[in-house]
Amino acid sequence: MNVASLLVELVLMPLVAFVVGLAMVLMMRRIAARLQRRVGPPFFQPLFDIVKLYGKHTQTSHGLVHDLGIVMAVGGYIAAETMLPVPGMTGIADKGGLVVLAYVMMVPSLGLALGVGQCANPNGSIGISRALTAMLAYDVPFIIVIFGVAFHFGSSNLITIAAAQQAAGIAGWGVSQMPLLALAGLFALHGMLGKQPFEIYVAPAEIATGPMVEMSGKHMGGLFVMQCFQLYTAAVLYVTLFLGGGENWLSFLAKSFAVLAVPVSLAYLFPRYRTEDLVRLMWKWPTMIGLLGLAFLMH
Amino acid sequence: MTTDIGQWLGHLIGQVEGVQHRGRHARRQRLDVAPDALPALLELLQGKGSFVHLSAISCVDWPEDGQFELVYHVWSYELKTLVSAHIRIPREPGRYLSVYDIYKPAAFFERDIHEMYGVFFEGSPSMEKFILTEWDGPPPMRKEFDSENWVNDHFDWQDYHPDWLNDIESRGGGIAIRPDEQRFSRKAKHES
Amino acid sequence: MRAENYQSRAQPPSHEYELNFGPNHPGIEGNYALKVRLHGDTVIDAKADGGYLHRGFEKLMEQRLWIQNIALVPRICVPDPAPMELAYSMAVETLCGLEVPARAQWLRVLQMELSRVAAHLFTFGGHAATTGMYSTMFWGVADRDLILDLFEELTGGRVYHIYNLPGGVRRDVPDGFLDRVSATLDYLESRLADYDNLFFTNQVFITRARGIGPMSQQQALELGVTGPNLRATGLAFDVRRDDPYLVYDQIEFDIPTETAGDAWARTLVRRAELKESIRILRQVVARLPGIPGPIRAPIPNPLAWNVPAGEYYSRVESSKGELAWYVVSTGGAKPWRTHIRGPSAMHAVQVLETLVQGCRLEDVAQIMFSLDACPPEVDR
Amino acid sequence: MTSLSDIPVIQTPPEAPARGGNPLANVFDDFIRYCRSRSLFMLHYCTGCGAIELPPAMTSRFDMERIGIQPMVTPRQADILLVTGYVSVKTLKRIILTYEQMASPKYVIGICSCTVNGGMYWQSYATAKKLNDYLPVDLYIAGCMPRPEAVIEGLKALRDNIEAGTSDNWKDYYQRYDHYLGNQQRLFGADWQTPTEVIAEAKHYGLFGPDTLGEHTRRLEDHRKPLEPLRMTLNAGRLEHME
Amino acid sequence: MTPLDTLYLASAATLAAMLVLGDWRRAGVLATLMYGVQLALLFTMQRTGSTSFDLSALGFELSWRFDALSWFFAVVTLGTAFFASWYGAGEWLRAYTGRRRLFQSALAANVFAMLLLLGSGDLLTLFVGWEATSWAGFLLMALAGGLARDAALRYLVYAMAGAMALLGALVVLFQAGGSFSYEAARATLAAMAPGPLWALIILFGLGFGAKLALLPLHLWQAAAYSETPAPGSVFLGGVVGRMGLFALALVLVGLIGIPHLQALAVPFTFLTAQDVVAWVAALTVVLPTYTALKQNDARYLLAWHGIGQGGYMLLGLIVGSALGSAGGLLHVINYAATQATLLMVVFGVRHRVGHTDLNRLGGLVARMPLSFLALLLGIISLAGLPPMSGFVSKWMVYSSLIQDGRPFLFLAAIVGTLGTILSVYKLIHNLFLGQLRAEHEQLNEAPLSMLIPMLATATLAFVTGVAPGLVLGWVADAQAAIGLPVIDYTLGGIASPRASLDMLWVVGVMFAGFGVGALLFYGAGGKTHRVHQLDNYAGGHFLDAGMRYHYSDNFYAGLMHLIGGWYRGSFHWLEGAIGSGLSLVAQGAGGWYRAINPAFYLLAASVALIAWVAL
Repeated sequence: MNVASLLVELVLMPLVAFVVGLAMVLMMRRIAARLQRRVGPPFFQPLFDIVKLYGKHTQTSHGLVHDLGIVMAVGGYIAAETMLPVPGMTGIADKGGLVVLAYVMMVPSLGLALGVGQCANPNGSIGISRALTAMLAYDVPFIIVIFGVAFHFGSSNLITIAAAQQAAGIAGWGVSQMPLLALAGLFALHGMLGKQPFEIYVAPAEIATGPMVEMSGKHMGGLFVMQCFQLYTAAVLYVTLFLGGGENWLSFLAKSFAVLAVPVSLAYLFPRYRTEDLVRLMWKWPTMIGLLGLAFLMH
Repeated sequence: MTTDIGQWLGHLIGQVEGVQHRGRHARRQRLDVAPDALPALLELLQGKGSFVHLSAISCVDWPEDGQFELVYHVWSYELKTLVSAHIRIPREPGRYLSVYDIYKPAAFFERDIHEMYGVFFEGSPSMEKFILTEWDGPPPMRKEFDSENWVNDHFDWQDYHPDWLNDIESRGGGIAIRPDEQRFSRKAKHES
Repeated sequence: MRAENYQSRAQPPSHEYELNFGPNHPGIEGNYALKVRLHGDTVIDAKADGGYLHRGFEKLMEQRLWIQNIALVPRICVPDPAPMELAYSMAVETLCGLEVPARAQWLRVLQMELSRVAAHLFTFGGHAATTGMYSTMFWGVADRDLILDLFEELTGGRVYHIYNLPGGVRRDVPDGFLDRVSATLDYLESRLADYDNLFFTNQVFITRARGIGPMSQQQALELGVTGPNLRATGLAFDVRRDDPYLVYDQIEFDIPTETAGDAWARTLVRRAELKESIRILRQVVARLPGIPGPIRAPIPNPLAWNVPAGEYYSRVESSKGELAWYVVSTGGAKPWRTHIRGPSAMHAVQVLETLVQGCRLEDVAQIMFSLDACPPEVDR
Repeated sequence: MTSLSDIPVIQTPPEAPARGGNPLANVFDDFIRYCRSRSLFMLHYCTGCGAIELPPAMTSRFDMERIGIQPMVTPRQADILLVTGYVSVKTLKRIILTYEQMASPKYVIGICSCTVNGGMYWQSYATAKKLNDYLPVDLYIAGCMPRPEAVIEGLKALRDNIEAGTSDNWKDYYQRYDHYLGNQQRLFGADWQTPTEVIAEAKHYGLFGPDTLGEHTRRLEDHRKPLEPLRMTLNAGRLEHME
Repeated sequence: MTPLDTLYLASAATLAAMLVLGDWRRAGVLATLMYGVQLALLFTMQRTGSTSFDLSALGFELSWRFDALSWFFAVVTLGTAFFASWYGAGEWLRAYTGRRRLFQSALAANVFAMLLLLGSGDLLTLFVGWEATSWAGFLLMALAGGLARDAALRYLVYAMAGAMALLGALVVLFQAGGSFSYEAARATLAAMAPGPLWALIILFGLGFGAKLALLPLHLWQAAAYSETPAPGSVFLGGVVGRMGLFALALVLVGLIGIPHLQALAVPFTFLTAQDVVAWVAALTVVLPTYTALKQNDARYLLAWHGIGQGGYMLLGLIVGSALGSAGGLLHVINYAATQATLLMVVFGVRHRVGHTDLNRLGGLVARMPLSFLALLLGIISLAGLPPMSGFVSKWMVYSSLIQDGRPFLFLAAIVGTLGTILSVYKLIHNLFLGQLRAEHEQLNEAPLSMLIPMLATATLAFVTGVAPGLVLGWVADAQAAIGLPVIDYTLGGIASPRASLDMLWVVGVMFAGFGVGALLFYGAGGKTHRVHQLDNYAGGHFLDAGMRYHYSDNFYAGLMHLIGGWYRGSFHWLEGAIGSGLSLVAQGAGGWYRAINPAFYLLAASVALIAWVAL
């Protein structure tokens, strides 16, 4: 691959992720609205929100770290998108692989955590402490899933993993080969999205929306952008690991939206767990299912 | 029923000095109590009479008599009767004993009366302000506090003079209040 | 805020910190505040801070005519305003010795119970939202709106009805109104199953609510708790039954109780009360057409109405608990003194402060909403 | 003293085509304004009894999200401050703090008659009578209380105003800060100070007007403890003595 | 004179100079320069070499020589000593109230002893070097007195117990092979029966593991390292524990060999010796990391992490594949840079504030921004996130575990990393973010003499993260020296078909991402306006300056509701049991040690061991 086309991919991949992410946010809000028996937001609402927030006339900042936190949060995801192969574009997925991606995906969280910390608001700090705890919770099944997939395909390279599945057809998809791991992965995905019942870290009624408490204007806009990337990354990663990755854009997007619709639909039917209940749940069911799947896989 | 409870109550309060009983209504009994006797009476009502629920403490200002009337409404879940014990205390210095050790809800009502009337209750757990924490005027519920004057001194009024009203006024109509009777709005405007 | 508050001062050298729940906080009902001192996520103690909704009702009422005050009183408790006007009217009626016609009494029951259903639906929504269960809130508030429509038809006002007058009610039911009440009740009953699935038997909600803010009966009695919160501790006390007013002694209804005394029990009691209210309403719908008569007792010219001297303590059961007015008249055109005893005056201050102590940060809002405390009743 | 008719209807001259007469110069600004009007976050703060009609307006029956309005928890994120009903003096202080913490452009809507003229609490010692003395109000929705339809109508009117660029009252707060501060001081006492630095903000964003400073702000300067942000400092002077 | 002679001479000269001139005002600068000279000597010499002098004692020849492994560890040692000494050369030394000569000498003695250990040419010199290191370490730990002395005494108990075990192992080996030389030992070990071999592994494990603070011999380390004066703590925390790893690498990998360990099964189980060591390492990763999560003192928090990171190194090493062992060894140098940075920052805060209590700090970023930057880089590296070097070495360990098909070890490693992320966020949040307390409003940035070394080590950690190939060469040589498969590396990382890593690209893309993020943030939208910390959301309330509005204590309260009980239960039980057991032994041993001639004691212990093994 020559450098020019690689550069084009590096620019295009985050851009595509953002646009698809916007649609995913819209889908999420529409699903919520339908479950709550109402109409829901207009089609361009996610875009309006982001443009409005960036277009605020006054922007309140609590200091340099507050700003840099948002830069890291958005930038980290932009970097992560280039490691996620999509149909026709692989970016630098071969330079890092699954483990690197998993860790690059933690960088935005850390950036956000730093930014929130600078705000000197206990609501934000409590939110971050809960978010990190939740990360500890859902990463255990997630790591088991990653291990299982990497072991099964003999590589932690996402391109190889996707190619192996596509070569074998639906029977070779991760979800057919490792159904238990796929299930555990779905749990972890739900936790990663931070929707109910795993939503304790934003809990408006307790900590006034936690990490977002002091975010205004483009800080908040950055978080909205980050949410687009987050939804996209989680869905696409799942599709790449278990649903054969992207053969073409149509099936790829269909699969991604379908995967995302599962946790999002469940989310609006539940209240939120308390932190320790969340951790207990994550360390119990998905972890057990994941380990069981791993046992089947390795023997 | 009334007489039963009345007799029973009469018997009960016979043990306390300075209590006058007036049964009026099946479930409403009024006691007029000497201020000294009230704590003993309430203790008796709660301890022996099953009047465990202090429904409210009301304060009534009687400036002509120079007195505050304090009314303790207690309810018995078993007898299903409300007893109101009335006492009168001098307006100055306006101090009385707290009944918090007998009825815990008293803390709220006593604090409230302290804020609104300036009656100080000795022994109440907290006489800090609660509702009027950022208020620096006199206790507002006292009869001598004139709310309207206060309002005129502290607030402006929306000056609403649409064209149609101006029209009417120019034709000699309008709101029929003589300028010296106007309590707000334009009065403030004219003065300023 | 005064400038000296911003002078830098050494902070207490402790590991505790403070959080303000409210006044601008989704975890607080209405405009109210709770200053919470925490260690980690455990509440050390909390201090209620009211007065954000203070309007000085009691002072205002001393300056207005007896009849004018009817318009003022519903504003004291916004989610459940009907019992306010009723209790005030009852006090005035007792002072004047007015006999309220039977039909008016039945109409008042109709209004009371509709208001109770609306208030409970609202409370469920609020309580669910504190646990992150927004769908229940969206449904509950929307279903409550159907009752507000009924109110609008009956009284002209969605929220504040000003339907009671001393001596009776303002309007009789319009044609076909009772059918529409029945239809709404049918709808609400059919929805209960959905609410059960979504909320009341939701395992996550039960995990969240069970054992939260527990209160023993002894403690409840000491703290002056009333209403559903008291019944959730096992004491079947209801003003409608034990200090009857209107025609509640002619109506069949049960007083649901629970024994656990926690947030979960309080919610279950309210849910059961919702069903009881529907039962009462059905009886009203069935019997109202058979009750003839005027809807108002004759009263003197309301603008020059000197209510005889006296004092009365009138009590009703609002959706939140025992609601009482102490009204003193000196025979003038205006009340000499009115004192409102809202149930939330206890629940939102002393009870809340007590229950919140030692609980978790996650549960503070839930405790407040499960007590169904209504701040304007505290602030007046 | 302001009256309703004095509430400045800011005649924003349509942004002068300063950029060399390029017809597309304002496209970007128009787009931003359009987005602003289509995405309104309102503050979740029930200041008074009118708030009881907001849940119906938000929830399934009337669904505010249809027109891009959603509730937000903290003032930082919100665009609209809905003052729902009477404001007691104690609440008014919080409302002013909240308003100053919001990010501009921000809009104030007075719902219920009480915000207009005190409503039925006109003789109450505890409630402020006229909201636009203390904050620049963009829109009043009268009624006691206005129905959800009215609330939504009002919000739609606000939306149209924003889109048309006629809802710029937030600038008035910066430009006539002295006036608002004077009214606040009259009610709360001369030593009133919020932790937000409106004057510094006005300077920072070029929103300084002729009436930003005045006798009241001078009085503020006398007693106030400046709350300048914590600058990152290196204190290089103290870094000497490197051997 | 061989280059190694020169190095030893320079090191001894440093020690001598400090003994003489230690009280001099500029002693710190002198020491730093001399460490610098040693470092320069090290870089100019060959990776392998030997001394021209041999000592003979008790009829045994003592010889010293360097190989690539020694050289690698010597670089870390001298580098850490150089930066630590620099850190303590300026303002820190002026403010230091203790005995300066003693301190400077102790540091120099440590370096010298460690060089002796690293250069050991046979098992006997290994033991001599080991003892010298232990005693020098004790000196450094104990000199602050008070708490530090108690902790150091505790350390001594462990060290002596370890020394006993070591001596026993040497005696057994000597009995079996008749020589102390490595070659003889290697041959002996290869032919040894499983029983004695197990005994030897356990004895060596106890001996060296005590210094590496392997579970369950880890209880002494946190307090002992934390209470040492700042540069000493930096040095100890950065490198001293790694001597245990060096020795384990030498013995377990170099002498016994990974294949032999794999072949050595634990009776009645399906585990091998390799699994056992790996699991000890994995538990050393997890448990101390979560103990660190509960710490409220920044120094202790870091010290506990030091223990946990030692587990990663051993874990990588014992996996034995080219990738894993390279990761383990690479982590030594990465970790040294990281931990030195972190400790320097923390002690810098201590220098300014007077304490490191995480509950009484906060908001310092506004006053100590460069320290914040150094700490930020340090925690990213410690937590093992890109782009810092800690990520590279941890990635290599993870990948080797995936390739080796060891899910549970992998899980343990990741859980350890997650715990690290949690606790380092707590560290940076409670120190630098949040509400600035009133008493810290006039605080200054750490002095330049402290800032430069901490920024330098942070930069090292960054540079080796971006281009791990710079140091992977050393690692590859070290791998070769102990007979491990050699890693195939590039400048940017690893090129292998199963797991490849190119940090140049990863970091490049990350920074491109940050750049785009920054462009989005600073380019779009209006300019930001900074506000005071009291201008903050407090539920619509006014914050006032006397209010404590900073969430710090029990930072992960929610998690602690779940696992807090485990601390009270198993962790504390374990620590209590080991602690009281050891203190009992130690009291007895201490009594013996004082009462009876140490030589006799050593002899008796050896005899007992030999009897146990031989019979």
